[in-house]
Amino acid sequence: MTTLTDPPKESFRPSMLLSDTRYRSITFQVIALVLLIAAIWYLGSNLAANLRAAGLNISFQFLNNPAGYDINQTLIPYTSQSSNLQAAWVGIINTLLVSFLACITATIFGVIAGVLRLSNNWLVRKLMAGYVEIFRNIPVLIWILIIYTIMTAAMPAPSAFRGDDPASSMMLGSFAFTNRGVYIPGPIWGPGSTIVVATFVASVIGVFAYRRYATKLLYDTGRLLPMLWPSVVILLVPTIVMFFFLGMPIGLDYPALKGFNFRGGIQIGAPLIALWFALSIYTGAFIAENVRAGIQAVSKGQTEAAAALGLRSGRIMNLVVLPQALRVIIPPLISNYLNITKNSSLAILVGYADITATLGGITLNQTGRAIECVVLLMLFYLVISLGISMVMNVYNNATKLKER
Amino acid sequence: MAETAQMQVSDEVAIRINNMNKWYGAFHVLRDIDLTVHRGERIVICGPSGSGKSTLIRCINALEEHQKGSIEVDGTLLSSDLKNIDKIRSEVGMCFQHFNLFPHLTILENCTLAPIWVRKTPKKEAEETAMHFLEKVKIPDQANKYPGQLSGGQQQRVAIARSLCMRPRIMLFDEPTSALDPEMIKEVLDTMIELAEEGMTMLCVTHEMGFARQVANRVIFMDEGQIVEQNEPEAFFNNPQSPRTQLFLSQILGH
Amino acid sequence: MSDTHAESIAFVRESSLPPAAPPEKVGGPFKWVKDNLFPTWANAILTIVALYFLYLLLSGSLPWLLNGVWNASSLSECREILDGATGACFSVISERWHQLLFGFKYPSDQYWRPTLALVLLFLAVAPVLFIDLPRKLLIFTGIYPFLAFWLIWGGPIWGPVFALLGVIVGYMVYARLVHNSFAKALAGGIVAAAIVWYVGGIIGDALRPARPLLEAVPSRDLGGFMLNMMLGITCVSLSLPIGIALALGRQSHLPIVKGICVVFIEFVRGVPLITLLFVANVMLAYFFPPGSGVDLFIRVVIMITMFSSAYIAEVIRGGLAALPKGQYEAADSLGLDYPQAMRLIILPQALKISIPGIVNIAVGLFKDTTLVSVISLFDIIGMIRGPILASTDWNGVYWELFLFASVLFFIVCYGISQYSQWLERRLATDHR
Amino acid sequence: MNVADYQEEVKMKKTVIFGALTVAGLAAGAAGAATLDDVKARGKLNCGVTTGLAGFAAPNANGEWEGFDVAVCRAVAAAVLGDKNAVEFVPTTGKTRFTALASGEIDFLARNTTWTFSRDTDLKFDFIGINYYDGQGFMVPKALGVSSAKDLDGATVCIQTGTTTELNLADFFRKNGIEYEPVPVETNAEGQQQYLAGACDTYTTDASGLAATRATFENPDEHVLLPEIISKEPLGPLVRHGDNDWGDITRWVLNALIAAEELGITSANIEEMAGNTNNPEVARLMGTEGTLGEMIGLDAEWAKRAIMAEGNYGEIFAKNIGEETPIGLARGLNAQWTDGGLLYAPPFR
Repeated sequence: MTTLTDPPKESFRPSMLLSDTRYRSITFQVIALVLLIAAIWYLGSNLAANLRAAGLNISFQFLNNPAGYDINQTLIPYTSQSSNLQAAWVGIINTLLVSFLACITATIFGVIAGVLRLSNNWLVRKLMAGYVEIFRNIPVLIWILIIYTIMTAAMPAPSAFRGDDPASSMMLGSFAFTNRGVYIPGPIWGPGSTIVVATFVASVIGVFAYRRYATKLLYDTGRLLPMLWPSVVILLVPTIVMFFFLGMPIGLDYPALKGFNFRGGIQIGAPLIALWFALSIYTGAFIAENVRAGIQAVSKGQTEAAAALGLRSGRIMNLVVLPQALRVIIPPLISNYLNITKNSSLAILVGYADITATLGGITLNQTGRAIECVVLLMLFYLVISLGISMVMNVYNNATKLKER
Repeated sequence: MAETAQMQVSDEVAIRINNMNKWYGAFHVLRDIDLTVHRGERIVICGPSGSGKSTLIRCINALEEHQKGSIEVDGTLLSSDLKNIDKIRSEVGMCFQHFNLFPHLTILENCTLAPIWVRKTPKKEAEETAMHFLEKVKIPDQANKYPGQLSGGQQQRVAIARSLCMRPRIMLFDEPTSALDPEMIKEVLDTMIELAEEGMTMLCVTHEMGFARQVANRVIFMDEGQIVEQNEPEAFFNNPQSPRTQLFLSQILGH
Repeated sequence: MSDTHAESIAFVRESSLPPAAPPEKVGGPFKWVKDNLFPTWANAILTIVALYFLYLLLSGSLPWLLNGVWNASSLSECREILDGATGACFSVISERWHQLLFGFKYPSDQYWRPTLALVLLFLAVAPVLFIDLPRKLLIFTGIYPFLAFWLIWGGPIWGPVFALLGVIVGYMVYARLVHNSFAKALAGGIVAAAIVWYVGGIIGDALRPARPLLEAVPSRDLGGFMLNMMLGITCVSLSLPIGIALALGRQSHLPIVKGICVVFIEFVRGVPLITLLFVANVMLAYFFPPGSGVDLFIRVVIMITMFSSAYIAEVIRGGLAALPKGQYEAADSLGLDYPQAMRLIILPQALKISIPGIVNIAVGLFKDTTLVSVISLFDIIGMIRGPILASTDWNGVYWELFLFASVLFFIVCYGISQYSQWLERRLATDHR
Repeated sequence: MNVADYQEEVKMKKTVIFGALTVAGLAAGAAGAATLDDVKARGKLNCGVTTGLAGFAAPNANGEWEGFDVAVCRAVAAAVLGDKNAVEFVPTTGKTRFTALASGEIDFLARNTTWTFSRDTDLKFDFIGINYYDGQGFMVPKALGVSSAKDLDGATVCIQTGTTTELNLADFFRKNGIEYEPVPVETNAEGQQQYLAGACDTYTTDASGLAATRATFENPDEHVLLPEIISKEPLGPLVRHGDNDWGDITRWVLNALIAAEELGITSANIEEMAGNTNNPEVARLMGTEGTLGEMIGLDAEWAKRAIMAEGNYGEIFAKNIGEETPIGLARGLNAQWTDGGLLYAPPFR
């Protein structure tokens, strides 16, 4: 920095703290830091004083105490004697479950509605516009309440399946739709079932390998192999053969009405379904708009250029339009996934045991540890959001158009 | 014409750059630049893209920071002191390749903004000055339009007028015509020539060699961040010394 | 090239051809239906599926809607009137109309106050929404918050008057000094306003009338759709300046300032609003000085404002990033300092670009104000889920109430988004 | 304009001085000592109640709060402030009630809250007495054909979250080795909706609450309460820990209501009783003898006003939840000890 020709070093004057670009930034940052520390100190001392006055203390000991309450839908072992921490884990897994399911279905709804909004069928176009506008402009909370009410009020109670002349009956004898949830047959894993599953997994890998090979062959020799039928064959045939060869090791457990409820099979609780469906259809409306914008964003020139090169319309879509549209669609899509995860906290309205309902709800109420519970709750959502944001950044960087 | 222009050059130094160096990270953009500009001089800087010509003139009004060496404008040493920077910027006007007019303000507002807020000129007086310069660049009738409603050439002339409203003693031009359609280049160049004839000190990065021949009293060729060659236009164009200059000139004049 | 032209390539058009009408098409509704509904087989099937779906929807809802009962005083009376037929019991809406709109505790003889505030709101936002209106109307926009505060909360008029006076004096001081230095002007304005507020407080105490013109209403008596509107409007308007400051901070070159803003924004955006409302509900009170007892409404406003300011900051940051770098450079080269450049050049443009985004955030936020029902505030959803459904008379009327709330929200949100689209089109064709 | 409004207004004025942000006026007092002073300064008692449970606390069509818990609030306000209407009712949910009290948003919580060890100690509250002896019961549709709670193996149970009933339920089924599936609901109204829609087989909460809920059904006769009472639910009002003076005042207001019934003082005959009585305890209670009021920092007529507000315990019970009302609860355990119940006010001496 310093050479003979450099500006002569002025001796430091206090006024330079504001007028000199070198010190000015430091001055501002120091001021900002001091203000921040002062604010934190102020809030912290208030908190300490208030807690002292109320005779409370911050302690996470309660996490190890037995929770004492039951949860209706758990994917991991849990009883009322499990700890509050275990209840929180149940909640976390339930949050992730409903978010994951809703992300998938919302994407399906959104893509269908978004593509249909660009359809040349007037009626369908208007219908989809109606769907998008109605769902986007009414709060998700109302949708959750409405859909939950539909679930409980319009679906038959299990008792309607009872009796000699029941008001409702099971679909195909194995699916029951009740206002307490949907009961579907579940698998029974017999001996040898792992082999069947392993075969299936191997087939899936095989399909990818085949498609890769076909593409390579096209690039190397210009020969185009058929894609669809071989894929289906590779996917299904080995598994089916193995299934019968091992003597059908995987059976189905059908739900049946026993006592008050259906038993057996897999039960998907009404709260989960209501929340899942409400989040999907609400967020689907937003995704539909993204999809539409994404497809419209690919300029017509791109399609024309591809057509001028002699590509057929299917290939134009696959090779030119979609890769570019996806670049526009995916970032808002991911932030919609983030919204689903955050909106899943409304599970509390339908009694679905997500993290907000367990840790932030029942545990908070029963232990009265409000500050601790809310802090942990925010921490969990923060970790999830930052995780998803990180994925988004990686994607954005990977697909960024290489430009000068 | 060139002779009359030359006569206006005084001995007074307008800009003195001493051993100036600049890096972008590890990339050495400007290397040991030494340049003295006298008042009334009109200097054209040319060179291949990426040679640091724009960076050089942007350093002069502190749009870019240099890391080593010194720049002195009108006797003021450019330092990190904000007052210094403000003083230099109000002495030095600048025109950009993309005009950089403020699209949300009318032409008149574009021209009066800085005089009012920086020079603290009363609004009325600022507007009179602005109209004076708009007349000078021959678009007074557009004063109440927005930049987006003007053609590129008109916009660039407004940009020149906007700079002039600050009554600068030195004007910097950063490729003022390269974003323009061919038929608009002339109107901008005419304005610049007029300015030059009035004795404005000008540093101009441009590839308009006709302009250089007609107006400049010195042409500087830069390459790889260094001043490779400088000379009077006649000598520069007719008898370039450095092989790099020769190559460059043959490429831009060759067709 | 054919032989006939072989001898002479040169050609000069002597007269220009007159424009001709396009060839006659087969017009009429039949063609429209064929083109738009049944152009291909796949499309025809789609149309039929859509029609069937529409039929299901309408056949299910229309009888219920049209057969609605409007003049019963309880659900059981409704059922008697309907006598087994399908039909809605809309009388809950007419009977609980005021409760749905104003909550159940707002003094019933004072309903005209929030109503008037709403009407004036349209007047106040009009000059902001439609740039063609005379700028003088903005004066009313400036007065409106104080007027609305006084109308809704009531109490002695001196409070809002002196608050407004403080703002005016502060602004005058600011306007006087801003040509010199933005920092000085800002500080001067704040000090001047604070002095006026302080003096005004003393004078106001002395002038306190025996009986205020408008009866004071405590904020926990606010409720119904009015509460949603108030939360939405207050929080969005408060979060705009904070959002701008955060966005500028995040774009700043000062690492510490930038770091603080990034952490704040990412933290707030990372957690659901409901957890922030839990904070307002169960935690925030602990962060105030002992004994200050800030009430729930204010705590909720603070948290929602924090929430929306982080989102607005991101939108504005997008606007700032979308501005060409040349604008910053041009401002610099003219010698404008940072506050001047931001205030005069950068922010006006960046905000214009961000308007659609900000409107989206505002709509989202307005919808999210329903979440306050979860923490036992009686907004419209809180009213429905709480007092109305809990009452013996209306126990069990879900559809009508939720439909009503949905319609209210739809009207407001759809209106705003239509406005935003109009504005976007307009800005697109406007001078750049 | 009454004193309360005036005080409220002074508060509001001060906030304007502090700036435009504090738009809505200060509400609650300090979360520390001297609650009485705060209440007096404010001119209003901030009383936490439920968001709506018929008979216990619910706003009527005019928005006025009514009910068994509400009456206790009004009695306290009458004793302390001399005006039974100087009460600000703050609706709280199971989740918010304790924070509202701890943070000073409310001075007094009368929200059928069960007195438990940990709430009294760990959460730092003081229960000032018991105004209703309750127990958790089950309601089932008659059509279900269940006659005992032990037959509920595999049933789906609607349960309000955030209450002790949730824990009792888990304990009961665990103890009896039977299974159930909980359907958590936020409010009583939602519990009722779920139960009536058949989304749960049985609804469980305090027996009094079940009776109150059943009373609002279209066909109350189609539902029965099962005989088992699976828990002790002593419901009582509570205050913050640490302000013993305030605790004393509220405790003795409640006791005065109970004692009044025992001593035969009703809102109808109270003037007469106060005027001429031979019973020294009545005289002490009415403030014509002794200095009981002074001892708790109130005037002599505090108890008289409290009883006049909504009547004595028996009157309050009869008016809001008694057998004559749609709720239709018998006195049962809540009868005076002289009638074989548990109500037993300590002597006023």
